[in-house]
Amino acid sequence: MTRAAMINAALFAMLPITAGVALALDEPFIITLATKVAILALAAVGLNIALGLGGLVSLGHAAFFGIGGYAMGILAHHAQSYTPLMELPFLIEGTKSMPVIWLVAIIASALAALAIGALSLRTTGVYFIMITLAFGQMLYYFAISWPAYGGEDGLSIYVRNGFPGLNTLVPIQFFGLCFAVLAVVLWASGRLARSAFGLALTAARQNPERVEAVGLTPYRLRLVAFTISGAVTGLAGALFADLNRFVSPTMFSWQMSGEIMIFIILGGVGRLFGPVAGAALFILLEHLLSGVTEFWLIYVGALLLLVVLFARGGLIGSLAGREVAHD
Amino acid sequence: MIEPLLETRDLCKNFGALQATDHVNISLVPGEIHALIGPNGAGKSTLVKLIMGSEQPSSGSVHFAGADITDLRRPERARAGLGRTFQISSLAMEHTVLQNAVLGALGRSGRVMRFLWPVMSDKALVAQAEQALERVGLADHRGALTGELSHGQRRLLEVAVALTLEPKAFLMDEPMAGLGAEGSARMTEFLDRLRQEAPILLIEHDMDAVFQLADRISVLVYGRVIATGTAAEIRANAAVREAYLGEEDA
Amino acid sequence: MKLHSLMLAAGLAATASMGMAEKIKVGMITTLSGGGAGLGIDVRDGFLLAVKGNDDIELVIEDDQRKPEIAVQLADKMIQSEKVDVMTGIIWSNLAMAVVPAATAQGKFYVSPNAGPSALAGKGCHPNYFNVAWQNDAYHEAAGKWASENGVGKVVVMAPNYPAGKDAITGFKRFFTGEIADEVYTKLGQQDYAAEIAQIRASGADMVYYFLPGGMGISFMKQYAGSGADVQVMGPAFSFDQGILGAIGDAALGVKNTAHWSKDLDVPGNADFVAAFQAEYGRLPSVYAAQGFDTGLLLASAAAKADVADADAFRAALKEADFQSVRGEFSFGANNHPVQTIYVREVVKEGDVVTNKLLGAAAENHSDAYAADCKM
Amino acid sequence: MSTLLLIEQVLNGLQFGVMLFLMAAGLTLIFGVMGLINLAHGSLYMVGAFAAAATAAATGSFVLALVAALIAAAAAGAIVELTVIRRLYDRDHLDQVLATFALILVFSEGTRWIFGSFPLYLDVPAALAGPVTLPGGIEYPAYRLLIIGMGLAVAAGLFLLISRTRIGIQIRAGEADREMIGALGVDISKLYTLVFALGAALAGLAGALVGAIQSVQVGMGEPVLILAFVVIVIGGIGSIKGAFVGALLVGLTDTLGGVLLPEFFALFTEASSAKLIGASVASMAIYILMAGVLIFKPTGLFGGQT
Repeated sequence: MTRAAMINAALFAMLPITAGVALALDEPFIITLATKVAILALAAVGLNIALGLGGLVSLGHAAFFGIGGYAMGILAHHAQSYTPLMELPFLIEGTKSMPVIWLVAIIASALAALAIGALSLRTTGVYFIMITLAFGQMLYYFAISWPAYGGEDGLSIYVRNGFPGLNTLVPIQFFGLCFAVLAVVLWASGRLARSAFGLALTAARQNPERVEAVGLTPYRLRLVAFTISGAVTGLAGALFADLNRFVSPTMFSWQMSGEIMIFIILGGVGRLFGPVAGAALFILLEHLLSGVTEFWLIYVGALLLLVVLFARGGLIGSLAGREVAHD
Repeated sequence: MIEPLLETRDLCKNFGALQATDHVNISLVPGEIHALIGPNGAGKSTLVKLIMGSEQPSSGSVHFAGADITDLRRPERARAGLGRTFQISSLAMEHTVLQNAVLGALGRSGRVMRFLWPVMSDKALVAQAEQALERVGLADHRGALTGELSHGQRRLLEVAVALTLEPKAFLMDEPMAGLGAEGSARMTEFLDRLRQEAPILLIEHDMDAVFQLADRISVLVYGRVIATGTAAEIRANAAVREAYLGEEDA
Repeated sequence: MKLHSLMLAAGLAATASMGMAEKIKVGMITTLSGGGAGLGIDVRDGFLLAVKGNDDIELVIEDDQRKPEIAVQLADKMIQSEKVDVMTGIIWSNLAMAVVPAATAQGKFYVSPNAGPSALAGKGCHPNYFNVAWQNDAYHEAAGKWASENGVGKVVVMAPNYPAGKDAITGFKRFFTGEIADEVYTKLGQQDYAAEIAQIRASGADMVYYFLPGGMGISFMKQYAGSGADVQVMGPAFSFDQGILGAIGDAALGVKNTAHWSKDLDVPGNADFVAAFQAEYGRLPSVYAAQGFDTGLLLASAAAKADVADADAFRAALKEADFQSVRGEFSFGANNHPVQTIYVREVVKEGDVVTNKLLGAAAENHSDAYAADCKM
Repeated sequence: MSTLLLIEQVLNGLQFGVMLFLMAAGLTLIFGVMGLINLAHGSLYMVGAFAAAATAAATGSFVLALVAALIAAAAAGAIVELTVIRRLYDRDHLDQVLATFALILVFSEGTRWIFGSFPLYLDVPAALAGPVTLPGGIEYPAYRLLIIGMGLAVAAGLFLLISRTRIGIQIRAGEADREMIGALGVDISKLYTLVFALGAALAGLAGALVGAIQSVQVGMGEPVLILAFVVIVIGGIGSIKGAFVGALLVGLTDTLGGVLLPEFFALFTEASSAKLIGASVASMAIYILMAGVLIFKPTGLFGGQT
């Protein structure tokens, strides 16, 4: 086992251990925090597929996070108010079942990512950063001014949605569910990085001309990566909405996009477990510092600066050294 | 007469007032090495870009394997069977040598939309890639990071990746550059054998190699082909001597 | 602060196990950082002033950063870890909508010191939810009533394009009998109002009524004063409160605004409150400070009467509202929202300070339009 | 809608655009010369506004306030460049985005620490407080005319600076080829600090000018920052001309969109909902404009190849 792999394993184990200890100490809020880490890490794992593997610096991933959130909000809202979502051309009812909600969230955010990606990927570099930001803002303003689902007020769901065989209202069970989803997605994203598609995508990041010369189309590779990335972040959005039992346009805000990106940088770009480490560190800082001072964001800013300037490779990079995995 | 595999017909490209490519007609027939030479600024790079699809011609057309490929994009030309190496090494530097070669094999197979199965466990692809590395003599470096290779080794890897594509024709942009005397000799020997598999359109500055290898040579000056012929014919051509070799010797 | 509350909590656990007097534990989630922090700080300071020296009330304070997600998580923390009895503090309606239904569903009391969204006053009302400030529409309704009764014929109404903005315009129109010349919806967070001001000038209206909370209102008022437009301006107190008037300056002079409280309101206890607040914090209190103060008094009054462990008794004690509000007459209606008088104030200059002067009542014993929908 | 009102709205759009230009010019210069994305540009705008408000409160002079804004923003810019930004030039965009995002947090909370959470007071000078009557009978705020005038003057000054002066030659050389300016014997690090401070000063000036008619508060920079990014992306990153055209386009689209779209929708549906739909679409209008431009010209209107 390489040092990086050991750190990854330790980081990964830390979440369930924290939750377990919190359960033993009867500190349900710590479990809630661990759940939050798992969900935000999932969002960042999604972005990392575009950013780390594809080199696509998207400053608009909050769009998919928000779409996932609203998929949950809208379906559950109709279910709890016993109103159909749509009557014509055929009847669609709301639902409180997580698997169905997840499926809708994944499909909706994947479709959005496909559309946004198809347009945005015509540009590169700074233009790509900015156009994704613009699409995010577009959805943000749309969500605010769209009256049907609460606008700026957002939507409250009174009871957390259900999952067959679990009582999701119990914090530790909901944590277990989110953690399992994270584990599955991490596994899949690790496999993705080593797959045929992953090889072509990472090669396209390093040298698009090369990829074209072997007969592959970088645009298509990136579009698929962006779509998968958006779908994963969308799933995280649905879980986040369920954690809070609430959705609002702030899920679409550009600060949200920035935060998801921060998790990746804090943890280490392109590293499989980077998002987990980054999200855990950020939530820990938020939790500890916000109790010490009202101006805690100054310290977060300063820390982030230090990481970017001096600890390239993020948390995992600093711990694991300059070791590179040859796989 | 043998049907040409690759052919440009009255190919023109102008950038504003500058005529970078001027009614160029060159062809590549099976089994040959056709070398394209010319002084710096003669328009060789532009011609390569037009053939590979990085630039669109102002007029004229490019034909390959019996089809008009003028409107095809770069990846489509590669899939049609046009394998190339780059003037400046163009590889995925963070990947290993073997991964770069597998990328080529993957491009050839077209089975890129596989998301969960580790590509390096695909025996067929890896075998194909290893065979190509073997042929250029890079088999011992298969696990090395491409960024850590020497300049000459990268040129070899470029050729190996092109081999994995099993192309119908090669377009090689200065494969000898930076190889040194020994490397050049080995590359020359290798290309000499390779022409039996697929013809090569060779852009090269190394005149010894060109005159040793080429079945035909075309000389490009100010965007125009001023002469095409065998090595002996080109050596004897007065216009060429004046416009090109004279300069080169000076 | 967190450490402090932890120590208090430990102390509480110790005393409780020794079987001493029951305290109530209050969790305050409010906005203390980022945009809009001024409002939360005023509510907090007013509340702290009211419960100063009161041993019955133990307070945990958290900053929601004006983000609904954070507010929900803090609410979870207060309920799950801190095990508070009563929650309060939220400033913004969207945050309240995110927190309140879940909190009351889990058997906690929620006493709102500011936000009063219509959903919580009507169909979504709950016996454990009390609003000490106002239902969101109250200021706007009172303004509409006042405008109708004071000969204003034609009005332009303006608000940001989001739910509270639409409620504001609906609220104003509910009691306004004159003609609406134009309805203008602006972007949330918009800072430049040149285009809207041009529309207002061209409308030929007698008055413009606007609801633009926070920085939006400051920008609008400053630009409006410089535009040479002479249409009379009216708004809710949110845009003309003490914290905001300092930033608008003379541009606000003469503007009428509606509020349930004013620092020169002549009711018992109000002058003392204003003086004590100034002495404690070195600034004039705002309506938010007054709301925070009343919230503190209400909780103290209920804590003195009933044990919070007996939810029914505590609920009844809250409902009695047996405290001397700094706004004067105060009681809860059927839906636990205030029945109170809304006043009209005018912005004036006292010495160097731009502040509000009470003009008179706009709507007496005013309750809200949603009580009928409340079934509890 | 009357013609006069329309002209007035066009003036409003122009004024908004000119203000955006002041922000966008610095951003685009910094990107063009140093290749840096600076998300913290909005913070320099805020620094300018706060410096102006504090100075105006202390001295009562608006001119001094503007000077203070320029100096404070330029100084803040220079300090940030010397301590943080210069380490980012050879980094990728991702690191730049993150580091300057971190700077926003530091600037915003730092300002709140110093000045508190309430908005500050800054008013237009008494001499410019009222409206003036323009030819054709349009009454227009004098101060907004001043902003238009100053913005156009700064634009003209920038064009002159870039086309006529030594610094300008160096800047253009830097935009064309970053290695070339070293060959020209220019002290690159000094030039970079200078360009960054110049960009910061322009943002500070914009902040002070706008602070007088809007609210001077923490976080005021971010909405403007995003608009300024939209501007330079539409115009083509690195191009001053593009920034100018982009700024006017965005200013006019935003202003006229807000005015005309509700009327446009009123043609199809009843008034009250037309206003809501119109306002919704108007709030997205500039982003739609930007997406549209990029789809047809992926490097912006005046952008070169990336």
